[in-house]
Order: sequence, then structure tokens, then C-alpha cells
Amino acid sequence: MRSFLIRLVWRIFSGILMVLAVASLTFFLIRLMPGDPVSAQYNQLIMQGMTPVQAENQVKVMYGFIPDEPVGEQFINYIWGLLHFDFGQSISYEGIGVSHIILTAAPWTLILVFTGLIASFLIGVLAGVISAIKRSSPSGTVLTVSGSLLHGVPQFVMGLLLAYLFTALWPILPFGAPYDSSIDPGFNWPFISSLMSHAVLPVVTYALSSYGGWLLTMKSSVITVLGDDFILASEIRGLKSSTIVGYIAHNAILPLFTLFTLSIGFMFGGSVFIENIFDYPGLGNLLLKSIDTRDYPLMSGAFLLITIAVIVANIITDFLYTFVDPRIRR
Amino acid sequence: GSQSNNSNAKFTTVYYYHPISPGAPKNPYNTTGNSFTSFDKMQLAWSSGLATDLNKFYPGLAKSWSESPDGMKATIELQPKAKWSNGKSVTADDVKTSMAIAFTQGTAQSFSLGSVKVLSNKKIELSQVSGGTYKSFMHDALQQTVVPSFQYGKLLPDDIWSVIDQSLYAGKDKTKAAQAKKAQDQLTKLGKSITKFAPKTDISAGPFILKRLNPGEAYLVKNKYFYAANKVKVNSVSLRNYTGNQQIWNYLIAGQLDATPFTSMPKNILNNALNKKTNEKVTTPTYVAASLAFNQKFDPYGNVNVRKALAYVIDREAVQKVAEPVVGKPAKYTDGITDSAAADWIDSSVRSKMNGYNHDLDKAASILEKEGFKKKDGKWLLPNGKPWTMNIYVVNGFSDWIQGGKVISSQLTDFGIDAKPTIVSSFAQYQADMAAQKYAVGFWLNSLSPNLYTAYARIYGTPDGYNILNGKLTYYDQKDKTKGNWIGLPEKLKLSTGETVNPGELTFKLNQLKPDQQKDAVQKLALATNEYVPMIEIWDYTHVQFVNTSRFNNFPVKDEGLMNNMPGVWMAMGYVAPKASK
Amino acid sequence: MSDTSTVNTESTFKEQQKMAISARNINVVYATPTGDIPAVRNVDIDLPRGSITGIIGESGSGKSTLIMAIMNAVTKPGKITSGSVLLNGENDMLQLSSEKQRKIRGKEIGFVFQAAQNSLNPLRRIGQQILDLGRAHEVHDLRALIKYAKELLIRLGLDADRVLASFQHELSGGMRQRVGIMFSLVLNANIVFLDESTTALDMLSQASVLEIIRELQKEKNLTIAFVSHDIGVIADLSERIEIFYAGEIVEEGKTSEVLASPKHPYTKGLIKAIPKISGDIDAAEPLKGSSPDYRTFKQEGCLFYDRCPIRTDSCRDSRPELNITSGYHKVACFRVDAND
Amino acid sequence: MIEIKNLQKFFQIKAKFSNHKTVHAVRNVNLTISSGGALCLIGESGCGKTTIGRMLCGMERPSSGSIIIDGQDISRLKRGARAKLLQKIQLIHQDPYQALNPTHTIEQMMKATLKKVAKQKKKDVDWIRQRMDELLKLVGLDPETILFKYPHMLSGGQRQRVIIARALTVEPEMLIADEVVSMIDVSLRLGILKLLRYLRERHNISILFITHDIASARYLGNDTELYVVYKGMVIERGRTERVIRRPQHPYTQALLSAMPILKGIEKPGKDRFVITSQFKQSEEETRGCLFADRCPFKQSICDEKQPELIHNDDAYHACFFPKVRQVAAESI
Amino acid sequence: MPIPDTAQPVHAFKPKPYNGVSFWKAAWKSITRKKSRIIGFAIIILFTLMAIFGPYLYSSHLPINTNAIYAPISWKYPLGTDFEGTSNLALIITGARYVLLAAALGALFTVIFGTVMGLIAGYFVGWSDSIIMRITDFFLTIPSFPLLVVLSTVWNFGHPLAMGFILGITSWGGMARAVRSQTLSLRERGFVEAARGLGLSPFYILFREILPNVSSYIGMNLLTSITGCIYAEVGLFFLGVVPFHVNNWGVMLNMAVFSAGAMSSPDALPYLLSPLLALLLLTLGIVLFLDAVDEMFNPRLKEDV
Ligand SMILES: Nc1ncnc2c1ncn2[C@@H]1O[C@H](COP(=O)(O)OP(=O)(O)OP(=O)(O)O)[C@@H](O)[C@H]1O
Ligand SMILES: Nc1ncnc2c1ncn2[C@@H]1O[C@H](COP(=O)(O)OP(=O)(O)OP(=O)(O)O)[C@@H](O)[C@H]1O
Ligand SMILES: [Mg+2]
Ligand SMILES: [Mg+2]
Repeated sequence: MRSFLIRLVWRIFSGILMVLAVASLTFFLIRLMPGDPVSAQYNQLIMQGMTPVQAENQVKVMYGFIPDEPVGEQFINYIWGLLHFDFGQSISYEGIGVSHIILTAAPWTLILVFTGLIASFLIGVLAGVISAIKRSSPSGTVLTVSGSLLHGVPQFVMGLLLAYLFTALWPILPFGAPYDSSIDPGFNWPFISSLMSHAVLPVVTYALSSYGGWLLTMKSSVITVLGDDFILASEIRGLKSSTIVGYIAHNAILPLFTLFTLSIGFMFGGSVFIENIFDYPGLGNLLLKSIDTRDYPLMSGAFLLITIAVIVANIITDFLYTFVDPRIRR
Repeated sequence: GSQSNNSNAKFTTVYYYHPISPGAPKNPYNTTGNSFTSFDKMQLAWSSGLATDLNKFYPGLAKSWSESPDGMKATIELQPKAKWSNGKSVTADDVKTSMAIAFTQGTAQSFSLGSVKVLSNKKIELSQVSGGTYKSFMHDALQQTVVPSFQYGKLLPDDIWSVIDQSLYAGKDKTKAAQAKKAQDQLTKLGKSITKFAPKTDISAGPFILKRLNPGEAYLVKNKYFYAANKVKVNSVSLRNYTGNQQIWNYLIAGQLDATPFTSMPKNILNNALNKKTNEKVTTPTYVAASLAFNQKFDPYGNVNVRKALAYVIDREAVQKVAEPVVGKPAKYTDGITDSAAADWIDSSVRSKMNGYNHDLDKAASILEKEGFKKKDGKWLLPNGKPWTMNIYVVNGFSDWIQGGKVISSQLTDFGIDAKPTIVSSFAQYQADMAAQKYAVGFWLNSLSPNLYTAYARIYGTPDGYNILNGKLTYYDQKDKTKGNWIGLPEKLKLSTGETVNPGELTFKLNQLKPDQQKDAVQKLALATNEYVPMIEIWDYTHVQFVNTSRFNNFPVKDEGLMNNMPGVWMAMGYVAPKASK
Repeated sequence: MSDTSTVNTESTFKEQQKMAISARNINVVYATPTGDIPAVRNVDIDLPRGSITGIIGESGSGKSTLIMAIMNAVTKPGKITSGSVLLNGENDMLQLSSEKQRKIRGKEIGFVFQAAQNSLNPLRRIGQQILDLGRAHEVHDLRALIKYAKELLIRLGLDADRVLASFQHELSGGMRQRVGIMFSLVLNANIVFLDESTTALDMLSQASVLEIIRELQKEKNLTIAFVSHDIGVIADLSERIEIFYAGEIVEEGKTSEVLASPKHPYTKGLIKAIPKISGDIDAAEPLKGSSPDYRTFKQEGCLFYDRCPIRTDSCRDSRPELNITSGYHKVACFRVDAND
Repeated sequence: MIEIKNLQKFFQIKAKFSNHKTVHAVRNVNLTISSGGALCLIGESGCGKTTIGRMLCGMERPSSGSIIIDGQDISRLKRGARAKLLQKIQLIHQDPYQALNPTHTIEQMMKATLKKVAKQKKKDVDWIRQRMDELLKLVGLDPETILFKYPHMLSGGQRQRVIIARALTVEPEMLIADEVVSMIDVSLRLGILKLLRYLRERHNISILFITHDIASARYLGNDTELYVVYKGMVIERGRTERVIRRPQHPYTQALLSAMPILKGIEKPGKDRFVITSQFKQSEEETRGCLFADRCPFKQSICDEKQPELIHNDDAYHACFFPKVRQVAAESI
Repeated sequence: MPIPDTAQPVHAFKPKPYNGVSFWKAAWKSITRKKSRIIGFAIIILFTLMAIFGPYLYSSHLPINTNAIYAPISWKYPLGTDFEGTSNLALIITGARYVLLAAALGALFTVIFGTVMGLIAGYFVGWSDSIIMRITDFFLTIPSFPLLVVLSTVWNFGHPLAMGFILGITSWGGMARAVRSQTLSLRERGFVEAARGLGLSPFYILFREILPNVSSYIGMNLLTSITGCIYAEVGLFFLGVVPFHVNNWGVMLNMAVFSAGAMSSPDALPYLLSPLLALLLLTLGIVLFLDAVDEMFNPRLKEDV
């Protein structure tokens, strides 16, 4: 138990280090950006119909100052701010803290990613077991083929196809907002159903695009376990087949945990596409928008939050893993 | 009986001024603030946006307005019934506070506001700074946002007006000038805190009031204290976040929008939209044109004859057909303003001097040959013998530019100039790079407004090195790379009429002339533009909107000026009624 | 020759009553990309009740396959193509319903795996796995089962409580092997198969495991079949010995008899080739040739033809059958007498 | 000549978040192998035999003590010189299935080292070919048929021969054969043992033979020195035949007793006994005899003091109560 | 005492030439073993040819036809046309070069970085391992696509080389980790130790002993990385976050969705579907072919017949 806690603390500590490393990376990347964010903003305002004088005044109001302190000092301030969860001020969202914006966007991404992840995991793993056990029957083959096909389809292609099918060809599902704003948010059915119907398409895209991976990995994992000696031994000891299936499933699912960690990164990466295609207001969409408007503080904030989410999810997975695999436990 | 039934009808449109974000304050001074023009964000009056009748306004919080003959003063009378959504009356004080805030935002300075005098509870007088010459004073003043003094007043110091007075000092006295500088800084700082101000509740004097919003849409309901509440027949409005044209097309075709704002679209989308019988297309003029612009620093575009030759090469009709088939018209003249506006401004005598640059490859070839270009193996070589290649810069998401760039490239390549479009990932990036003189050839929107100063400033303003600093015209040469002069025309242009003009000065002068006095300058500018071709005008936009009559009818489709405004204005004027549903 | 075979069948019929296992004409074929490998061919084998039978053969000769076939547990791509296995003279293992087979396995027949190191579920504690086993065989008093398991473990020289609470990975190879033996005995099986159960152990462990097996066998009158490629181990432990070569039994009989006077050239060579602790070291001779591989299985004539020092041409064309030479001693060689 | 003096080895077992454990794998081992001589280490699993071998060939660094090859203490040498010297000692791996790279043909394998040697000796390609043939023939393989094969096409015995042939390419003075026959089929073991003996007798290559099967040790020649190792310590040594017939240490006797008896050919020694308790890598150092916890003949002093290796009756043993017991099987 | 020759092979192999079977011959054999592999191989070859020769099949700029905007599928336009009446097929074919070149380079960089890092980390355990693994973890943890998006704002990866490089930089982590763990287990294998004992250089051991043993893994990864890189790259173009030229599959997707309204109008659907089709076909080819790679690199399967 003590070593468990020490491990936890160590993992969290290295997670924080990782976040700081990513933060420094983004900080210096942004300092390398071509074009001055301030003048980009200025031009934007002119495009919106302001006179140069108006735009100049506006820009001054927005920034207050042009950052020309030494880079080292800026960096320290930046990291110091981060430690207080202060990601700076957004440029395109005037006067709003980046942390506020990304925190309002984050729940939507988390909802999508985790529902998608869990749905695809459950279905994929189940289908994987079936396709492994029935691998010589047509149903198993069909499952395997479905897995390989879906596995090959990139997320954005999947998203585009679904969007085309269900918002254009048969416009039966809404998109563009997380729920219908005329409904009172709260724990009531209209709201929840609106929430769900808006999330269906992105979640299904997530789920379909990772389902194949789970299926194929689970299938090969089950096949490996099927070849393990202890399964044969259990049969020869006359264990019930239900018990043996349990043994198989438990053993086969363990190798999927490493994939799980990788998959989390992949899913969060996919948010850039999926939220863009379905206009869903999450972090990925925010990241793209911030890039469109060259809102660098927002961009690094969104990117950092995505990374933090991935790191935290990794730590959690890691610890779940120690619970399901006694070999790791001490 | 059906009234109550219809009252549930929700009017849906897309709000494209700023993104809808739950985090933003309900503050009209915040550029992304959750305050929605014409719905819960009110102005004194709404401009018709018509070049022919620049001073035509629809009443907002102002019931009537008048201007002193010298244009130095504007007297405004407020709607007697105007109230805030908490029941408090809208007063002249509110306007005065709003004007004070306008100083902190830099807007009041831009139309030379000098002082504000409350004449009565509902009457107020605005004056230009002494010595001011701004001709659109009232025009701009009427378009100021009005906020409640009881909410915003406390953000301003008591001595705000004396600070404003100090900041306006423009004389030679050094101490006073220093004081003015300090006052200006104080205003700037105040402005910053005002844009950040987040009122607890949305207080609106408009026809609607914000009820709720999520990252995708804002939901507003009718404001019962609105001065013309009886005229407003729509009970709730859903404003969707604008994320791109494609999204609007999708909504439009699905019949989800009751009013669709202007979007560029390909023909197949138009056809599809019109397949839906209840979608009705409304076309009004606009004052925007798309051009191919040159940075004359780059060889060979510094040579005016080369630019002319290129104008002959480009078949503008073909370009428009591909790039902007629905909301575009091929530009007839390269003169700096749209053809529809030009009709009112350019005399036929001047017009006859202008070159139409009609598609003529032979002419282009002969011009180029005269300039020392040679054609070899079907490819033009620069006079120095090097091959001529061209990157035409366009912006991601601006599909018409991309497609236009593509077609122009094809035409040029066919003609023997290796051209290809290069797509820049964002408009912000594009503008930054353009100003930093990174592109030789790229697309540009010109003639952005019916206001001719604004229109010509798109060419002979910052892009050509002319800036107004403290009310004075300043010119930056192209050699100073940081000042954004990316066109690089000479300061003095000799016209075919023998006259020599400075286009920057002429443009600046437009700012100080009444419309009826502008004609002479406009004609010179148009001729200069035509003869020096700083950019080749490709197409003019037409303002195509859609309204959907399946849920609502009585749209102001006949009133162009009204159509140019947001639907909130229509509703305040008594338009838009829910259809009796069965 | 014909009369011996009739005697043979008659006596087998009678013997079957006393046989714990009596397998006849077992054939197993592995389907591989290089063709079908007849890994076990026409094997008849009897395990008299209460005896220890040793099965010896080189790696790949089909020993494991044979005992798997006896339990009807040959895995893909293997297939039992013919044969019958009578259990205590009655049930044919190869014909029973799979549920009945399952009940017999584990409960009546214990099995210690060749790779006993890996015969435990890595994710469950040993104790839990014993409970799983008990439930599968409808043992009602699980507490007593655990108690008995502990007893066995202590007999096997292990710290029972610790072992029951351990996962497989927490045990050493020798411990796992012992746990495997415990598993085979915990349900009071009378018949136990041990497949190379000591191969991975070092001398001392091997000796102690063998000792324990011997003791338990005596005590519970178990019927044991012990498979190994190490003739020393089998010679030490078993009463009867079956010499296996490339899927066929080439010699069988009482251990001391077979070792003292081997008849088959393979047996002879094998005995000569073992490093011994006694005797003249220079008399030892390595066996010629290489172990049988898939090509050997497909040979027409005598399988040992390639390596045989006393082969004749006829050996290449036809295969000798297993015939009695004296008493229980049977040999499959045309030239049994040639070398004596 | 190769000499080991007072060799010790401690292993730190790293446990990530708890205290490190130290395993005393080799204790004060001294041994000498003359050129062409043979020495056999026996002992049960985990007693440190492999570790001694690995230290000898430089794969593991001794914690203390010295290894002297041809009069040079290798720990005093510079890296390059040491590496060169250590090449004279080649390790033959226990597992012939792992010691060959599955992606290389036998020819590629042989060539890789021969090229190096040829370069040092300034020989040409023909020499390499010739040498390859020579060595393969030496270990009893037919070069023609074997050279182009991949390891998976060979039997265990053939592989072990290839491994030996490859070790011979660098012209070693000593081979360390770590359980080289334990993974090979019984019928083929003798061939390898005889090969080792042949190399030793004809080519003057000394052999360090590591095994837990005493019988195998006999086949290296009757001048083989047998060292019995327990928990990293040599507890008995002497000529093979001598130790088998007249073992003095109970541990040696236990090992000999554990040899299976070939019924019908052999009869068990009259004093044969079996110890059933398991070997445990002790976590704390005992003051007493390392074998005391398992010794059936233990007396109280055995827990108090550690016996030293003493000379007795032309052999050495480390026991307070040495007694010759007849435990080895005998031919009938 | 004579040389003991106990292991005289019984089944004498016919003496064969010393060089054995060439890799390519064996590879060809394993490709032709199954129909699906042949199809996969054919698809890959088709696309490779497209990338190499595609641009030469057409004049340097593709003809436009303003009378055939978004033309339906026909003999003249097998995949329809785009917004200016250019054949989609021509766009796909001429666009293949950039896409495939960048993806191939990306996969190459991924594999090279990943393999070298993994080999070094796995073989020289110790501080170099820790450092490399920390870096690897870092790159593995950062979600690579968002990183690419962010990087796109700093770095103009318009050239396939730059694109490939950046794709490689962001995706070598997984490869390095896998190669490292394989190296770790291989270095415990006897043959590596034996090679060390024989005094072979670390370079030889790393690249001649260990590398061939991970080669089938590398081969498979090269192929899967290609698909991964294509997706990432096309995805970047699709989102429009990198500056681009037209005639690129991702740009086609972008234009089809965001300017041609393919999602809202069936007319432009062929414009959307042609790049999708190309992508899926290529993926299919790679997936089918992947099956053969393992066999190609596995010596075990080379000779046995
Ligand atoms: N799954 C399989 N697929 C194909 N052939 C197999 C399979 N299992 C065994 N064989 C073949 O069947 C023959 C007998 O194998 P078996 O495992 O029964 O031998 P064994 O005598 O137990 O060997 P060992 O001593 O190595 O355990 C061998 O030639 C082997 O190649
Ligand atoms: N690298 C290592 N790290 C930690 N402990 C080790 C290491 N190598 C060996 N040991 C320990 O040192 C002791 C001696 O091991 P060694 O491998 O030398 O024994 P052995 O006599 O060769 O055994 P076996 O017969 O099983 O090969 C063992 O307890 C082992 O656990
Ligand atoms: Mg076996
Ligand atoms: Mg060892």
C-alpha cells in the first residue's frame, strides 16, 4: 500500500513535469510564430469595418501593453501563471481569461471522448472475443472484416460520411451545439435527450473509428490467450467452459491497457476533426478556431489542456491497470 | 386563437458578428460579448447602408434627429416610451454615459465627438470638437451603442468629462499636451476595464433579451419593455454561432433558418436551397469587390504596363462563373469602387476615358513584348530572361478566392505565365503576411463600404502607406517594411488628363467632404485606379440573403435598406410575423 | 506370428478388467502446411491399476500427443482419427459426451502439465483456482477441499498458506511444478498423467518430486503414467516402460527387464548414450543420426531405419509390429535376435 | 592458464520503491585451470555457477577478487586490452535455440567473426573459407550442407556444434560450457560431451564445464576437477571420480543421491538419501554453515561457525563432520 | 580419437549454392502465396506508379472547363469534375505525388528515428536509455495531431520533405518504444551475448544482429506508418491549417466540404468521394499487403517447403 502511494505520487509528479515540458514547448513555439499577433488582431478589426484609428485604439485596449519584456522573464511569468491555472488572456475573446474559455469547452470534449472511448471499447472488446472464438464461422469473419474495414477508415472520413448521411441526406440528427438552447438545462428529460441527440454523431464517429482497433487487438489477444498453456490446462482439469471464458477474457483484456493509453491520445487528437466537422464546441474546435484567429494564448491553452487530459487519463489507466493485473502489484 | 399557438414559434438565424461563447460577458463593448446587435444591443438608429442614400436611417432608440447646417451639431430626441428591460426609462443621461464610454473605446474620437449636452430627459445635443471637419458626424453618432447609465455609469469616474476634455487638447501648449496624453492614457485604461465588465444580468432596451446561451447558440426572448413591443410579433429568437459558410448552407438547405445572412455559395447550393419552396432569395446591392492586388516591390509588377497586360489576360467573366456564380458579377471597370456605386459617381465623360481591360490576349502579348518580355516554348520569359512564375495568394475558407485564384492561374498558365494559387491557412495570417510584404500577388477586398472614404482607403489607405495619425495624413514609403505599405504606388500619379494627383491625399479629403462635394475627387481616384491598376477588379458582390417563409412571413424583402440590417431591426419595425399554423 | 497375436488379443481382453486405462489403436494426425503429420500411429497402451508406467521418447516423438489423445484433449490442428480409450474397462473417453468428459477430467484423471510453470491462470490466486476447480466438479464442501489442498502442499514441502495466497508469478519453477501436482491430486483422482514434470527442475528438486510421487502413489494406489525424454528418471520411477519412437511404441515391458536386456536397437542405443555415474565412460556411445522430424513420420518402413546399426533392406519397406518376446516384454523389430 | 582468486559477487536486486536486497551470489571462490585442463562446477539451480562463468568471460564484473589470465589480472587492464584478453575465453550458452541469430545463416555467422580475425591476421577471403570448413569439420558438421542453413533448420545438437565452431573462430584458450547439454535430447548429449573432450585433448582448449548433472562431468576426461558449489561457495572439490565415489560433504552426497537409478543396470548406493526441503536464497547472512538448514546430519556447531575448505584425503571439503558415504549408484 | 561425427545428417540436403535464396525471390514468393496479398501489392504498385508518373500523364496544369462544373461521372470524367470543370481523376492522379511522397518520407523518418532511438535505448541500458525513454514518453503522451496543428502555425510544411519530417518527428514515439522493448528482450537472448563475447562491435551487434530480428516489425510499421502519415497529412490539409496548393487530396476534401458544399448538395459529391475513394483504396492495399510483410522478413518461412 505504501509503495502504491509512492508510485502514485511519483506518477503525478512526472505527469506535472510532463505538462511543464509541454507548456515550455508551446511557449517557445509561440515565440517563434511568424507575424505579430497584435498586428494580426489589428488587421482583423479593420476587416470588421473599423477605421485604422479605431482599430489601433481597440488593440491597445485589448493588450494594454505590447509584450517586450525579456523572454526569460516572460517565461517565468507564464509558468508561474500556469501553476495558478492562469493561461493568460485570450486575444479573440476580448477580456476573457483563456482558462475560462477552455474550461467551458473542456467538458464537451471529455463527454464525447469518454463516451466514445468506453462505447467503442466495450463493443470492440465484445466483438473481438466473439470473432476470436468463432473465427472459423461466417459470423466471426464478418466481425473481423468489419473491424479491419473500420480500422482503416480515418476519423475525419468517418465523420464526413456520418455527417453527410445524417445531417444532409437524411437530416435526422442535429449538430452545431451541445444542446438546444431553448431548453432549460438541468436534470430533465427534454434537456438530456437534446444533449444526447446532439452528441450522437460525434460519439458514434469516435466509437466507430476506434472500434476496429479494439476488435482486432482483442481478437489477436484472445487468440494468443487461447494458445496459452493454462487454458488447455484448465480444460484438462475439467473446468466449466463459462469459467474458462472468464479466464480468457480477463487475461486477454490486459494487453489492451497499453493500447488504451495510446488510444486516449488518439481520441483527443481526433477531437480536432470531429468537433470541427460537427461544429461541436469542444477543445479541438477551440484549438482550430484559435489557430484561425491566431489567438496564441488560447491556442496554447487549448493544446495544453488536451495534453493534460491525456496525461491524467494515462495516469488513471495506469492505476486501473495495477488493479486488474496482480503481476504489477506489489 | 392561433395567436398563442404561434407565439411558440422560434425565429432562427445565424449571428455572424462574433462567436457565441458562454464565457464572454454580456457587454456590448466586448468584441465577443454576448450582446447581439439589433436584438438586445441597441443603437440610436440603424443605417440603411445604401450608397445612394447614406443618411437614410431607421429609428432605434432615437425617435428623431437633426443636424445643424454646418454639420457641427446633432440634436437627438429619444423614443418617449423607450425603457430598459428592468422597467427603467431610457434617458439622455444614458446616451451621455454611452458617449463617454465611446471615448474610452476610441470610437468617439473617430467621428470627432467633442461634447455632449443633455437638453432634457429625452433630448440630447452632440457637438464636434472645435475646428472639427468630419462630415459624417451625425451619421456615425447615430450608430453608437447605448447602454444604461445605472449599469455602466459607475465604471466611469465622476470627472470623466473633464478628462475627456483634457484628452482632446490639440494645441501647442506643452503642459497641456502632456496632460492630454495622460488623459488619453487614462481613457484607454478605463476602456480596458469597461470591455472586461461583466454585468450580472442582461439589461436590454431592444426588442429581445438574452435568456440563455450555450456554445452553439444564444436564445433570446421578447422584451416586454421594448418601446415598440406591440410591433414585435416574434416571441423568441435563436441565434446560431457562425462557424463557416458550409454550416449555413447545411442549415439553409435543411430549412432550419428563418433568415439566412449573406454567404458566398456555389451554384449547386443555390439550386438546392431554392429546391426548398419556402426559401426565398433576396438580393440587395453591396459595395464590396474582389480584386487581384499586386505588391509593386516585386518584379515585374512594379511596371504598370505589366499590370495592364495581366488585366487583359484575365477573363473576368469566366472567373466569376466558377468562383462566385451566385453572389458575384464580373467587374466592368477597374476603378476602385463597385460598378453599382460607380454608376452614381462617375460621369460618362470620365467613364469614356477609362479602359475596360476586356479579355484580349493579343493585346496583352503585344504589351508584354513591348516591355521586353519574350515568349519561348509557349512560356513568357521576363525581360531578364528568367521564367515568369506567379503565386496567387488566397485564404483558406474563402472558397471564392481559392476558386478564383485557381481559374486565374489556369488562364495565366494557358497564356504562358506559370501561375498557381497558394492557400494561406488563416485570414489573420494572410493579412499579417500581406502587410509584411511577403506576397507579390494576392486577393483583396476593396470598396468595402458605401462610404467612399472607406472604399478608397482600402487601396489608398494603409495598404498604400497612407495613415491618419492624430487627424493628419502621414505617408510611409514601401521601403519601411513595418508600416504595412504593400502596394507601393508612387505618391504622385500623372493622369491621362494631364493632371497629377496624390491618391492618398484625395482619399483623405473624401473624409472631410459632404457627399455632394466628393464627386470630383472620386472621379480622379477612379481614373487613377483605372490607369495605374494597383489591383485588377475581378467581381463585385451582390448581397444575396434568404428568408424562409415556412414559419414566418411578412419579411421586409422590398426594403433594401432594412434588409441590410439584422432581423431585430425588421421586427422592431413591425415586420416578421409567425404564420398561422395548422 | 499369427498365434501370438491371438494370444495377445485374448489376454488383453482379460487384462482390460484390471486396466485403469486401456487405449487401442490410437491415431493422431496434425494438419500442418507441410502436410499431415501422423504424430501417433496405431498405438495400443494399457495402464494397469496401481502401477507407474513410464513413457520415454525423444523430443517430438509424440508422447504428449498420446496422453492428450487418451484424455481426448488433442488441440487443433491435431485430430484423433481413430481409437478407443476405455476407462476402468468401461467408458470410452473418445465417445462420451463432452460434459461427461469434462467431469472425468480433473476428477478421475489428474494431469500434470509438461509446462506446469504455465498451467496456472496468472491472474488468479492459487486458492481461488482450487475453488474454481471444486465448483466445476460440484464439490460441496469447499472448505474441506482447501484443507486437503493444504495438506497436499505441505506433503509436497511447501508453505501451504503462502502458496494458496500467491499468484503464479510469485512462485518459483519448482514450486509451480509441485502446485501442478497438487492440482492433479486434490480431487482424489486415481489416474495421474505426468508430462515431463521434472524436466525443468534441477537434480535435487527432481529427486524430491520423484520421491513424493512415489510415496503418494503407494499411499493412494494411484495409476500413474509418467512421460519423459530422460530415461534415467523413468528408469528410477516406473515399473513398466514404453519406448516411443516417432509416434509408435517400439518396445515395452518391465523397466528392469527392458533396461537390463533391451531388444530394440533404439533402446539399446539410448541406454548406451546416457551419461552414467557408474561404469566405463568409454563404453558410452552417442546415438547416431538426428532426432526424428516430420520427414521421419512419413517414412514407409521401419521408422528407425535411418539410424539403425543393424538394418536390412526389408526394414526400409515394411514396418515391424510390436510383438511379445518374453512375458510382458514386447519389441517392434524384425531383427530382435540379430544382436544378442 | 587461468586463475581466480577470492572471487566474490554481490547482486543488488533493485526493488523500485523499497529497500534494495543484496544477493551474495559468489563467495570467495578460488580456482585454477591449466591450459587443456577441465574443471567442472556442479550445484543446484541458483547456486552461482553461471555467475562465476560470466565473470570469467567478462560479462559480469566481480565485486572483489581477481581473475588472472596468462598472468595478467584483467581488472587492471585497459578496456581494449582486456577485451582482447577476454576473447580467449568463450562462453557456450546453455540454450542452443537462443544463442544463434535466427536471421543469419551459419555462413554469415561464421564469417562475421572470421572476417575480424582475418583482418588482424592479414589473411584473405580464401583463408576465411578454408578456416570455416576446417572448424565445421572439427565439430563434426558437414560444411557443404550446413553453411547456407538458418538455425531453425538445425537440430539442437547441430546448433550446439555450430555454436562451438563459432566460438572456436576466435581461437580461444578456454571454453565455458554452461549447461550445454541440458537442452539437448538425451540421445545427443554424449556427442557434445565427447566433442568437448576431444577439443580439450587434441586442441589443448581448457574447459570450464558447468552443470548440475554430475554424470556428464565424467565424460570430459578423468583428470577433470570437480567443484561442488553451494550458495556461491565451493564446498567440496577433487577429481571427478574421487568425488563421486568418496563424497565427504553432505551436500555433494545429496546431489549424488538425487541421480536417478537406472533400474536393471544400476543399484543405488547403500547410503542414498533424499532431501526434500527447497533451496532458498537466504536473505540474511548466516553465521553458520550455509547448508545447515537442509543438512540431515547437522549438529549444533553447524549453526555457529562456517566451515572452511580444507584438504583431506586428496580432496577438499568444507564440513565439520565429513564422512564418506556411498550414495552414488553402482553398476550391477 | 577420431572426430566424433555423430550428427551426420541423415536426409542429405542437396548442396546448394552458397548465397542461398535471395530476399527478393523469397519476398515475391510470399506475396504470391495469397490472392489478397497480390491485390494489395497491385494496389500499392498502382499508387506508386501514380506518384512517380502521374504528373507526367497530364500537362503541367490541368485543363479547366467552365461548361462542365461538377459534371457527373462519365466516360470523359470517370470521377466527375471539380468546381472549374477539371477531371477529378486527373486531380487524384497528379495529386498522388505530394501525398504519397510526404507520407513515405514521414513513415521513413518515423521508422528511422524510432528504430535508432529504440535500438540505442534498448541496447545501451543506463542513462542513455532513461533519457531517450523520457523523450519518447514525452512524444508518446502529447497527442500528436493537435501538436501537428499547433506546429503548423509556426512552420510552413508546404514541401513534402518538411511535411514528412514533421510527421516523423511527431510519431516516432510508439515505434521507439516497441523497438526498445524488443531490443531489451533480444539483448537477453543468447546470440547477442555470444556476439559480444566474440568481440563484435556494438555497431555490428545493433545493426546486423538485432536489427534483422526486428525487421519484420519495422517493415510492418513502415507500412502502417504510411497510412498513419497519409491520414495526418490529408487531415491537416482537410482542416486547412497548413498553407497549401491545390491538386492535393486533402485540399480536394477541404474544398469539397467547405467550398463546394458536397455535404449539402449531391452535385459535388463526386468531388468529395474521389479523394476518399483513393484514400480508402490505398489503405486497403496496404492492409492486404501487410499480411505478406511478416512472412517476407521471417527466415523461418523462407526455406520450408
Ligand atoms: N500443434 C501442432 N501442430 C503441428 N504439429 C504438431 C503440433 N503439436 C505437435 N506436433 C507434432 O507432433 C509430433 C509429436 O509432438 P509431441 O508434442 O506429442 O511430442 P513430445 O514427444 O511430447 O515432445 P517433447 O518431448 O518435446 O514434449 C511432433 O513431431 C510435433 O512436431
Ligand atoms: N543479474 C542478476 N541480478 C540479480 N541477481 C542475480 C543476477 N544473476 C544471478 N543472480 C542471482 O545470483 C544467484 C546465482 O545465480 P546463477 O545464475 O549464477 O546460478 P546457477 O547456479 O547458474 O543456477 P542455474 O543452475 O539455475 O543456472 C541466484 O540467486 C540469482 O538469483
Ligand atoms: Mg511433450
Ligand atoms: Mg546457470
